[in-house]
Amino acid sequence: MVGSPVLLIAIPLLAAFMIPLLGMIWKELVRIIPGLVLAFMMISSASMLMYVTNNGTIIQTLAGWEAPWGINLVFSPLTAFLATLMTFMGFIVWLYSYRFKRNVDFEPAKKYFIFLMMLVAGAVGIVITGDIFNQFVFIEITGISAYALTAFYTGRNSAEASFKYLLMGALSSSALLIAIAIIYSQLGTLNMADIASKIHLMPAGYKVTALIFFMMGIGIEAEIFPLNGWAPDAYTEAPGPIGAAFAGIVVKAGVYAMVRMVFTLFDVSGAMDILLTIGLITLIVAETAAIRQEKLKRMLAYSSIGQMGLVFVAFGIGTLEGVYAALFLMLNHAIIKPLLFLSGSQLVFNSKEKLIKEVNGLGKYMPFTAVLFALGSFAIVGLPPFAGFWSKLSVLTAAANEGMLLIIALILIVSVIEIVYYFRVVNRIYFFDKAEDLIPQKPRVNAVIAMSVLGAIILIIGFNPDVVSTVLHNASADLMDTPQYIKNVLSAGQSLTN
Amino acid sequence: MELTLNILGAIATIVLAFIVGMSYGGIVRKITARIHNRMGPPWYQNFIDAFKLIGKTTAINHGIMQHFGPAFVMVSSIVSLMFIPILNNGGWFTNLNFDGDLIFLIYIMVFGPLGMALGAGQTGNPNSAIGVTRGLSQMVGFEIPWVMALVALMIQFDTTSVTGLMEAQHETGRWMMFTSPFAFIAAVLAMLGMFRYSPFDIVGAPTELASGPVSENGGKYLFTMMSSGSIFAFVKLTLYVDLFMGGADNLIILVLKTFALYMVPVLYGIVSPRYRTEQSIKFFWGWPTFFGFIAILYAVFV
Amino acid sequence: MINDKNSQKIVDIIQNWARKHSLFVLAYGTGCGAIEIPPTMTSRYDAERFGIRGAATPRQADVLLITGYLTTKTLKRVIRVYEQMQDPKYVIGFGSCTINGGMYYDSYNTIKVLDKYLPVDVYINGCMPRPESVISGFVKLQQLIADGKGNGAKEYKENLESYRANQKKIIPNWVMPDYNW
Amino acid sequence: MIYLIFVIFLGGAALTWLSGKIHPILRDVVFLASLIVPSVLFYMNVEVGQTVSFSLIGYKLSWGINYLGYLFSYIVVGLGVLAGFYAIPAMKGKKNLGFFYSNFVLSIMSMLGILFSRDLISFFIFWEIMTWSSYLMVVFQGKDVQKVGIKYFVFSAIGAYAMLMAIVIIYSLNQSMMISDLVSSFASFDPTMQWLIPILLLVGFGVKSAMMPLHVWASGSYSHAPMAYTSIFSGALSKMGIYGMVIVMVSLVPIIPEGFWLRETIAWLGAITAVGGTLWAVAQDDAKKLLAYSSVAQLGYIIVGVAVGTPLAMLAALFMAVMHGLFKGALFMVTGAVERQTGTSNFTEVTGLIRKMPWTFLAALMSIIALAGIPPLGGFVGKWMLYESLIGSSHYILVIVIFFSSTAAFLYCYKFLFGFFLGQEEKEWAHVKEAPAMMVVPMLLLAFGTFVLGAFPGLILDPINAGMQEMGFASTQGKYWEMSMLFNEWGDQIMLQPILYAIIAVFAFFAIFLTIKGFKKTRYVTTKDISSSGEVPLEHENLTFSVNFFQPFLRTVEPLMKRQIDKYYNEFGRGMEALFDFTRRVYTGNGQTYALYAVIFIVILLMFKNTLFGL
Amino acid sequence: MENQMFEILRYGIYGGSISLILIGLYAALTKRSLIKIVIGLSIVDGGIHLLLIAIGYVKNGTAPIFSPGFENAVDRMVDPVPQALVLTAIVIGFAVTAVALSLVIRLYRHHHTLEIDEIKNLKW
Repeated sequence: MVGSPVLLIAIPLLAAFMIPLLGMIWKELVRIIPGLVLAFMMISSASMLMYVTNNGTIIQTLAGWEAPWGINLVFSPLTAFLATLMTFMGFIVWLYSYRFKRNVDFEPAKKYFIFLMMLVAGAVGIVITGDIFNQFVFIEITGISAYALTAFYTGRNSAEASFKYLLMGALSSSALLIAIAIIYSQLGTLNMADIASKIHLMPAGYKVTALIFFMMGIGIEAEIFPLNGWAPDAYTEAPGPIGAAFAGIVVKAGVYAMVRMVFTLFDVSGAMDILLTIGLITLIVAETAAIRQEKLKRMLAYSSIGQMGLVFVAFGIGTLEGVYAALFLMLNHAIIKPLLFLSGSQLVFNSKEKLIKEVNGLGKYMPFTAVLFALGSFAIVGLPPFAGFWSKLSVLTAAANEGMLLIIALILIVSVIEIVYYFRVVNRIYFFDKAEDLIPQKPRVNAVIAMSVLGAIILIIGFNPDVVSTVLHNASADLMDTPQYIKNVLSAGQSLTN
Repeated sequence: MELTLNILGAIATIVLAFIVGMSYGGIVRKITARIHNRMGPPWYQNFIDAFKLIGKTTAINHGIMQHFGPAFVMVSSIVSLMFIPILNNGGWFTNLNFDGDLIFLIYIMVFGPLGMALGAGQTGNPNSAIGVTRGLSQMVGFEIPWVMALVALMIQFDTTSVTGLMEAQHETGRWMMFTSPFAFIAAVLAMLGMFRYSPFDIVGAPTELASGPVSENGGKYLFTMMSSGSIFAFVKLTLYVDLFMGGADNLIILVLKTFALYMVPVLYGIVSPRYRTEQSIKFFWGWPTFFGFIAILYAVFV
Repeated sequence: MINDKNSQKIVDIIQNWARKHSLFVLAYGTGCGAIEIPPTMTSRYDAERFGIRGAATPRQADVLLITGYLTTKTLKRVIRVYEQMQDPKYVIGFGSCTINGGMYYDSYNTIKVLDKYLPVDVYINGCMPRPESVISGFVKLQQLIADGKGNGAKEYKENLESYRANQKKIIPNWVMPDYNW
Repeated sequence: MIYLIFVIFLGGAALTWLSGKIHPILRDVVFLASLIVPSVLFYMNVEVGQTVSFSLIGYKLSWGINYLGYLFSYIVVGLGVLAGFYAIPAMKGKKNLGFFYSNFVLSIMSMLGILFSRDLISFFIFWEIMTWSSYLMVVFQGKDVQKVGIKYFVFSAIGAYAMLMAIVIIYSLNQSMMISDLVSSFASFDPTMQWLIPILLLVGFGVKSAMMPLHVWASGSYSHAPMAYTSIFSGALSKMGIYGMVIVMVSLVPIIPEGFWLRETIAWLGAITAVGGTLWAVAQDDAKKLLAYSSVAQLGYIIVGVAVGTPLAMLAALFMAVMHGLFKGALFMVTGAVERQTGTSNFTEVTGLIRKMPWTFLAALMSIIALAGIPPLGGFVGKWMLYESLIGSSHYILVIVIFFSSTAAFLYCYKFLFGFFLGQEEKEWAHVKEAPAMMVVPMLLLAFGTFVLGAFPGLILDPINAGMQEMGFASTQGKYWEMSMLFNEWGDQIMLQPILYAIIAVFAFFAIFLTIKGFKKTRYVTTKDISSSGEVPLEHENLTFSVNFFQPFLRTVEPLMKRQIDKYYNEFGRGMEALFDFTRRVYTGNGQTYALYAVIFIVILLMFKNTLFGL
Repeated sequence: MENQMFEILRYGIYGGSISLILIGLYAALTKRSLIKIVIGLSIVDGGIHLLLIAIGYVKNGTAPIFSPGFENAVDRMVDPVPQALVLTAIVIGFAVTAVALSLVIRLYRHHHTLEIDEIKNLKW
């Protein structure tokens, strides 16, 4: 075991603020330090994941305050899994954007990496914290860095996208605060485990109202249907790797927060069905919108939203299998969608409008990127033997075991739509003639490595899904087992003092 | 020894079919002439024609398919002849007829037109190809009522074997044209097309297509075509007689029955103008098919 | 056996008998004489009783019937048709025009003497010859065949060069495949 | 050993691709080796009934082959290897060949994998690999990709997802993915599921076997893939649909109460497919399209046989499946050879190749005779059994429909032969040469296969019998004809030599007669030397009759062909796209609207919280 | 009486804060100017902060500081947690507002307008 949970938050935040200073020493450090930090985080969380898998949950209290009073960090199989995933994706994004633009100036690079660090730190914080207000703070950290990264390019559209994101984000934080206020006024505690153990004391009306505000607040981050207006814009206008980071890191944190709320904190019976319904609506609306898109990244963004809808459908099934399937989907989506964003943004790198039709015929000129994009497309629509198939299969079996035939049919119909728009792009890449005036961009070595790592993972999971099944099983069992969670936190059985 | 006898029998059958078929052709020419108020050629005119065609000293062909096309046609005629019972009690003309069934016959009968079509195709003469397309189209027309009639029989007597059908006919003691009249009507209407007399002679339409598929064939090729056509006519007539008219106990009855049946398309043809391809297909898919359908219903429910 | 002269003779006799009684006529309606063919073939005169029958294409035909005058333009076609016919083959010149030009004796674009271009076996005189004379012409041809004297084709083959020379005189742009035999 | 086969296939596919970067000849060798080595290993070492089991994320999976699969493997492997040999000269000079060949290997592997799958998960996985590898082949040449390729893949996806839905339902009911478990416990499912599962599975298999409302992808895809691949695409890959259908029809449908209606529906769909495919084939001017529609029609016959499901009908269907693999494979190869040598496959352009490409013509002729079902070649045996089984099982109208279609098939059969090989020998094609031996030999072998099976159908009927026995049919070994209540004169003989002998004897006699008679005076003349009213056709004058070939016939059947299901699908697709375009306008682009959505969202939830959250 | 007054006051503060939230929301949803939207959001924030403080308030409360002479004041201490929360929230709100305003400036530079209806390049 390397490191401890608190370091996962502290080090990147520290690094984020140290970057400008270090940059004064040697400019290259601005690029290198984040990589080292992210690599450390990745290794650390992976090692802790292994530890957790074998030895059970790690609870770390901060500043010596015991569980209900102080802030604690929970490193359970679920959070460890997500933290590992996020830090890994953060590392990949760093690797890809090591020299994002060949002649990017020092200043933008500095800002970029500061915010990237904060983004990862915030997202990891959302996942591993055990305190709802703390979670709120991390959501805001993530949010602010995400607004800034969305507006990274100085074009007019990126500012517009960022403003929309910010508008929604502000509403989200308001809603979260209101929910926190309600809970605190009723239960007088902010610790998740404590809330979970006392939630039955809360009057039903307050409880549901708080849940609704939470749902809205986190739903904006988690891109559920009526609240996701910002998402396509932000994905489209943010730099390619940031789109990947959104899909692989931010949204996953949002989804985690949502399901933790619904599964652990609140014992509201109808919440699952709401989740299911919202997920289904999100899935259908987003996928049907994606089929008519003209911009590549916007299409990927809608697809990403749709996948999140599918994740919520899987969670909404409410059984252990459903949760397992949802986590599997999250894992796959966190691998595949970043791959698509990275390779996709590489494909449209030199085009002005970033339109789908501008990728025509690039398969010949950018063979590696194109192959990886095709691989990602094959995987995300769920073609065996690639990773996406197994998660889709587990969602479907989970739904079938609950007898939800209509939902299965809807998911499959939507999958057909998905196939249509992904294969349109793949066809264009390979079988159309390239536009005359477009100069293909040669991907740099680090980008190639970043993408091929993701591609390799897709193949590995695809050919042998068993490599992740233990972790996923532990994680899903962890999410479903609320009493165990309460017991772990409140008794702080294996707490680590630091 | 048995094999030799079999082969002799087969040869006898072929000779019989040839003679009868050719004579029928001549007689038809005679009858047509009489209806036209002419003297007409002698009844053996076709033999003379055939002999003359063999006697042609030169022959041309456009390639291997045209060369072998007539042989294909001959295969169809003779092989189907081998599989059809000529007489009720077999005898000399038994050949292979206990092995034959109707589906096989339907298909082997197509072998000839296909061979002819290939030969005609190779000549490169557009008239031939047009004739072939017309012939094939028309075939799609008349095969439907014909097969419906046959299926009706098969349903009624639970067998697809020709000999089986004949035995069944013997047991009932009544000709099938009476026991299953609708099938007979459908089959006879289909026969009009099968013999390609007017109004269904669009295939060879002499003034229009210059005799259609055979327009490049002369001499020995035309001879082979002609004699196989005659044999084929005999085959078809015998098959009809076997199926619908109780077969024949001896050659004289066979000749009488086939001749009587033959007069149907001939007489119908002499007084008819010519149909276009569409018209003839539509004709066959109209009443004949309706009768075929009735025949099947009749066979299923009665 | 085939080489045996006597038997060959017998075969010839039989074959000639058959040829005589089965004449497939390709009536090439070159001129006004074509109008006389229908009455010849139909009920009134009924040429079919002699085994005479229309043929649709030169490949099947035995007799080429040149009905009337032959323009220089048609000559090429007629030669072509004649050459496409299979041996043994016969030509009947029909009407005065084929003998000496008839009423077109001074026309600039008809040929006058058919014999210079094709080996005519039988001429039928008249302008027009009535069906009776047509039939008598056919009967004459039948006699010739029976006697083994219908050798027009052989003659044509033997004297091909002179025939060709005559033909080429009339037909300036000679783009024809060579005679196959 | 079973693993080894698939590992070699996979590795071969990868190596083929990689070695293509080094040297083309190395690539070809690797390609052939990766086809042949596993095939040899398969036939040498794998026996029927030998299985391996393993488990993957909780699903128990099992691989092994049974007799039915063994039968189909003949088609897959045989056709695959021959088409592999054919592909090398046929594809010479094209781009991306490494991609093509490795996809080819993957395709063969996936088909073999389907046959090896004893559980639904690996069945589905191999099915999907087959789908996308064939999809990549369809779009390989890059023409009309968006239209044809997407159509193919969408229909495949609809089929595959229908199948996937059935699979997860089965799993939820059975908690097992094994096919044998499904078969044994199917009777205990409730009737709704008993109906739903086979229908969903049949939709899946129906797409691949181009059954009526799901066939619209077939013509485009078959004609757009490279011909070297289409021969296995149509010959073997479509048979996978038949394979699945056989399993469903034999193992599941008899258990369904009133399952009779399902059988009848499928049989009628098959028959309509046959008729529609035939009529459209007649209307085509392009050889590839013609053969594509013809494949649809032929698969229709097979579906009819499978759906009717009496022992004789099943025998007929399986026999026809094998035959179709042989002759359609050969015909697509012929088309590919002609296209390679002339650059086009349009009947209105190519004519008179018979003397230029005699061996190709021979292959085409034999295959066409087999396709038309004319004795003595193999196609006849299948049709014969099919008719007898239909009559024997009282499907009288069906017989007529099938018969109509197979009679109309003569039209396009003739069109194929005439269009390419017969007719005028135009000057334009004077330079055309015979295709290389490596292309000609595979198609001649296939064509000769139809001949052998026509004379000795027992060769393939025995394996079929083994497969059917395994599925629970009574053994029919050695008494195939007796199975027909209608016709059993041939007793226990399983050869059709009398027909063959008679035909050969007569043909030989007359062929000799025609050749010897006046041998010296028989001449060959060019196709310009025709009786065209004395006119001499000039070299440049095109006398070929190939446009509007069957116009009168088509005019007659026009009312039947007007109802083109493709149009309805297109309408539907356009309608859906318009709808999606409308719905995506909820994303107005105005940040305030999004904020308003959020407020509306929360207001609605708050207003209806009692109902929604079940308070 | 005093209690009643306190309760009335308390609900008054609740009501006030909620009306602040609604006013801010109204501004954010209906005003077309970007600046006004940002102001509206700030008002919403302010309302929420007020609400949080009001939740934590205890009648006659003292500061939650243990200092000499006030050891027994635990019952009367106002809840410190909401105050801490509000402090944090204010900081966050400030940061968000700052980012928002900087974005507004940039949008104005590009579009030369603050009308949110005009800024719809990204849609559908």
